[in-house]
Amino acid sequence: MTGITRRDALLLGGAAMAAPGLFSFGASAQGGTLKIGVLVPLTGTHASDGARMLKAHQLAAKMINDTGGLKGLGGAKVELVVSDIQSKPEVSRSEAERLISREGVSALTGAWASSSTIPAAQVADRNRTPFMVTSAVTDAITEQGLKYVFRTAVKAKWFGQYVADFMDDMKKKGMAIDKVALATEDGPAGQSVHANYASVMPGRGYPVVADETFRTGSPDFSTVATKLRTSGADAVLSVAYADDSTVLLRALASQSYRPLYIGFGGAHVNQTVAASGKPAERTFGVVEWAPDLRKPASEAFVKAFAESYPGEVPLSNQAQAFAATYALALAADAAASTDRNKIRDALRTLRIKDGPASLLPAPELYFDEQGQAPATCVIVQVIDGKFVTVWPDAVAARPPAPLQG
Amino acid sequence: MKRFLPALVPAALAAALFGICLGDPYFMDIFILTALMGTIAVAWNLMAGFTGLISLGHSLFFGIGAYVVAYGHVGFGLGPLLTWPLAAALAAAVALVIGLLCFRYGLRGYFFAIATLAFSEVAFLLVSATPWLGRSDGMMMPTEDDAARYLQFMEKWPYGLIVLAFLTATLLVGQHFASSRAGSYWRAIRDNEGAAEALGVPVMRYKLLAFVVSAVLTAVGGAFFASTFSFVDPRSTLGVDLSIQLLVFSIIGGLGLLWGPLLGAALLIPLGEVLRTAMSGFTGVNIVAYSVLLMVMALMLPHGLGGLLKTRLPRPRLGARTAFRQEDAAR
Amino acid sequence: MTAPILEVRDLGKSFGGLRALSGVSFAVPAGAVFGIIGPNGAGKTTLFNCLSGLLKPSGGQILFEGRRIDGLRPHDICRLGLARTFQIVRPFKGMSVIENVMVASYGRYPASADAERHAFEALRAIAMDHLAGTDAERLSVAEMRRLEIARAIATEPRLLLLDEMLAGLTATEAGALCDQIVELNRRGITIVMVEHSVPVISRMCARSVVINFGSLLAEGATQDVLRDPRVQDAYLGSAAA
Amino acid sequence: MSATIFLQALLSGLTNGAIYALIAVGLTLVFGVMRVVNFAHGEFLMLAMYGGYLAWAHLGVDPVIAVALVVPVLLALGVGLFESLIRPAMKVPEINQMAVTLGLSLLLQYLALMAFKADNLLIVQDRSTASVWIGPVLLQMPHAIAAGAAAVLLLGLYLIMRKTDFGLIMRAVSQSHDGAALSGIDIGRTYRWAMGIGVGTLGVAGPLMASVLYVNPHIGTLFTLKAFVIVIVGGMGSFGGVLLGALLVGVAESVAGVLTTASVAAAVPFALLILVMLVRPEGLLPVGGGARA
Repeated sequence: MTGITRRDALLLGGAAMAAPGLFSFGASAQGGTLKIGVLVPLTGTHASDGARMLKAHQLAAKMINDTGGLKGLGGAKVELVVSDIQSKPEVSRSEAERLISREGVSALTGAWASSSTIPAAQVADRNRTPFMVTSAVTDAITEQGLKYVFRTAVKAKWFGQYVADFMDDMKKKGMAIDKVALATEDGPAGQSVHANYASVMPGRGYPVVADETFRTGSPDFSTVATKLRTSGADAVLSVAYADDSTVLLRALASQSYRPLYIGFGGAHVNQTVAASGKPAERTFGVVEWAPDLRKPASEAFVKAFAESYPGEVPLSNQAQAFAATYALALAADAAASTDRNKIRDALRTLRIKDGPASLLPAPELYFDEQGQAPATCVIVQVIDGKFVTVWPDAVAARPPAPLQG
Repeated sequence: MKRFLPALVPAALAAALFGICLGDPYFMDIFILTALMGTIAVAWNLMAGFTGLISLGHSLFFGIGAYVVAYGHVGFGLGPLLTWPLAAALAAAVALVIGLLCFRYGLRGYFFAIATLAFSEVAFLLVSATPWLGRSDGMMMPTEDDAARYLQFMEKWPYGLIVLAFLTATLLVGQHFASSRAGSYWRAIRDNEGAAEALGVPVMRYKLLAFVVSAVLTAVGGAFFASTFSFVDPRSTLGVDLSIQLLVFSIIGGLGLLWGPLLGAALLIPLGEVLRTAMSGFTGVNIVAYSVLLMVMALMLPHGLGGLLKTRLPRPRLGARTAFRQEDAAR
Repeated sequence: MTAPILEVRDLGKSFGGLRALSGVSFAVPAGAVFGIIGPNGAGKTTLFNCLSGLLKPSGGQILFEGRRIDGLRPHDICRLGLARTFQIVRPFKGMSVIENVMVASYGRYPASADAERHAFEALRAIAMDHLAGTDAERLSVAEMRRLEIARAIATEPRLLLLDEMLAGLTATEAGALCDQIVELNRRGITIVMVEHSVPVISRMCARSVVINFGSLLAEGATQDVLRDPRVQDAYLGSAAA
Repeated sequence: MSATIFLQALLSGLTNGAIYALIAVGLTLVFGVMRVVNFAHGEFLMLAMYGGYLAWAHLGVDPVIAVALVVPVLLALGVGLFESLIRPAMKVPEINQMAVTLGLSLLLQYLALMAFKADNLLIVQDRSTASVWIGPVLLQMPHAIAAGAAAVLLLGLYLIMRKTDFGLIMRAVSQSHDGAALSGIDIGRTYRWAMGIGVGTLGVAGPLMASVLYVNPHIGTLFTLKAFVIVIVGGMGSFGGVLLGALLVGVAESVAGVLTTASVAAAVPFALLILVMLVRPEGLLPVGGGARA
């Protein structure tokens, strides 16, 4: 209790010291728009991911505005304030600060990688501004008691269970899966999911017989591939960015080793991987969403996306970004306010069962008391050079194809 | 007191900027980042500009500061009162060991730069592999009820105040050394190590002094970073980028001056913000502009903007007193 | 003749397989101006580097005021009272003249004000005080040599090693500098000078040694040494100075 | 660790090492002759990789043949780099030189980002997944080609340095700038060609690396540091040193990767560098007995 009063005292002190009228900030008076700050890396190591995410955010805003805006706010439009965080945590943090205090956004969303998301989420929480996390999977984000942070992405610790469920199902269908091997990028892309796989798999009856790591950019994966092959594993679970995935898949193919290969997340289920030809054919990926998902909202999203960005097929993280933007808008709509606290409260009670924002595979989109959405995943497989949803049956486009073919 | 003018004037200017930024959290955020980076660059420059030892591994000390505070908090619930001094002590010890190794074999120039870089890369990779330090994902420090004890404030300005104090202290410490025997020895070592040694300068000891002072100040900066942002990760606290930034600030601001790097940071960080917002439609243009500026400055203005400014200022230092004596001698 | 201030016993130094000095022994009496003569590449500078601690001798002993100094670090030797200049001048280019000299005087006077006062005195002793505020890199060659000497005497040595301090100077400049050296010696500083010019050595130094191919060729009163036929042959014959 | 795994790690390490040598040899040439460290070396590799990719994607040229197209371009870039930036940079202090090449590294990355976007580009060929079995262990075809090219390139450079007048001049300049100038060598010209060849070697590395890995604007940064490590471990300016250093780094990394996690293994080359600097600062195979700055 003492802490709270002390903090309130500091808050008052800060307000008293603020130069009145010098700058306008705060989220109250914006007339007919809902300002949402979008933190995306448009330069630096994650530039290509950021550019993709932005398209989805913009599509969501466009769809809302084209259909009459936010009714609860008298037809207010959604305005995105986009900021390039340069793939750097410190830039992400200061841009969050700028969007909140300078641009007066009602809510924030973003910011791709966990390392960029966490500092921005903390800034948002300190400034009592809702922050909708789109793609970062680090468990801690929604486990540290941050009161203004929400997440459409799945926690890293949930993936192991999905993958095990899928393998159970494949076993029932007659596939021999007794032992698994892990191949992980030993850095920000892989470590947290790796920890989850390593702890979940043995308990589900899949002993881990090889546990290989690599650094991004390694030119040669022969040794990793040899160890995976000689371990006798029936399934290889990998966690890596698309670039390393392709090099690893080539190394496996050149040893003629074709296990049940399951890549991880949006970083793997990516055109670069599918385009790598034979090595990727019939490999799987576990991912939060896929474009061929059989769900009305999802199909509508893919169609709208193709219309806005001809020739492009959206990826899983883009669907999450789309849902994130939409959920913030719906919350403002429900609260009939652009006030940050009211939007936060509305997010807590929001339940989305249909409409464009229901495109993710879970039957219902809502945020629990920690701000976490109950996301589920799908399993996709590369069939004829394309990722196809093959599991769970409820949303699958077709059943899994045999590994050899 | 006059001796400390080169420290007090920039500190007073920084205090004035702090006052201006008080009303606006975004400006305050830029002020904090600028003051922090500028101060660490000043510390870095005590080695580079004053002693001629170019370290490309200073992120190691920044990281030590940041991680000691973060791990002390997450692992043991320790507050900054304990972890900040601990961070400084650990950095001093590490600098002493690395310095003893490098200087013993006379590593200089590019070789010293790359050796220090190697040490910081080893630290970066090992921290990335250490589960109890959060590996690549870093460590998030929880919000505490007893917030002030952990330097957790809702508002920005207390952090601004702390960093202002840190900046002032660093400048005073720097000026104390620069204007005394140590500074004279450092510059002698920078200009000609062999001659310095032959004139009775204990080269090893004074190189170590520069290294340790610089490392300790940098670690305090890292500790401040962790306390302020409640999040540390290897890339932002131990990465090469950070070390290179220090070099860039110093080059632009002026290597030969105590406050040169501060000037560099004060120009470049806000400029980066402006470029980023002004050119948000043209991805990457801001960095292209920034890198061209850096190259041109490094080639055209070897003494930096500070050097340019300084040639327009009267020379204080020892010249004045000596001039009087010259007149005496003439009579 | 007083007790020797410097004594070299059987000094040797080799680089890899190359013997730069071997079996060099001589003694320098306190208060003397002592000459070291030898053709280029004879090992004079190597000898100086050994004496001042920049090189570690491979064998033998060096005694300064009866105390062994071989193997000590250069700065320790300097603090003991043995200073040197370099043949190739090594000014601290980023500093003014007085700051250059203060680097040396700080060794005895840690406080800046004292160091500055003594540095100024050293400059005055070598008649450079009017240049105190000048940037060192703007000095002429002759001035840089005097700066070298000013810095050396600001360490308040009892023995000063001068390495070819006249090289590259005009006759007038050289003459003036020689007078100042004599004056320094009169104030009690023992001088050991390496010099290429025989006339200078014979004018200034009562005693000398001659080195050739890293070994001692002759030692004694300068006039006798110069008349030694081996010296005539090895040095004067070959160098034709 | 079974014998097969160990042999595989050894072979992988040697292959990686050969690839590293291909990248580092240009860096050591430039440093040996000019005493300038080029922090943008990796970015020139990146450009060469894009060159290889573009030749394959748009002209249908096999990466091995693309080398012939990319080398002249990189050679010209190297000469241009010398004339525009390095020549003036040699007149300013070392620290400013570092700032210049660091700035260039940033500039090239972001120009590439604007030109090619950030996506990874892949060269897909039949031989991308082909391989050769050597006893129980396996060598992937693109890697074998790159390693072979490294051997040829190093041998060629060695012969040029030993047997030609041009090589003699290079060696003279790297031994002593003043001495070479006194004997009438045009130093500026020698520097220009050293830089041209130093960067030009990346024209060999680029297309072959592109078929081993993938291309993106930031890929060069992965290799610049490693190339530094190799050059210093081997001895600045020494070709034999580069080969030895590169193989050592490759094998150490690869074998350590089998024994521990990849992050720890990635620290091994840096640890090796520190060890070499402390025990033998002139490098393992120094040129003319020592080249300390």
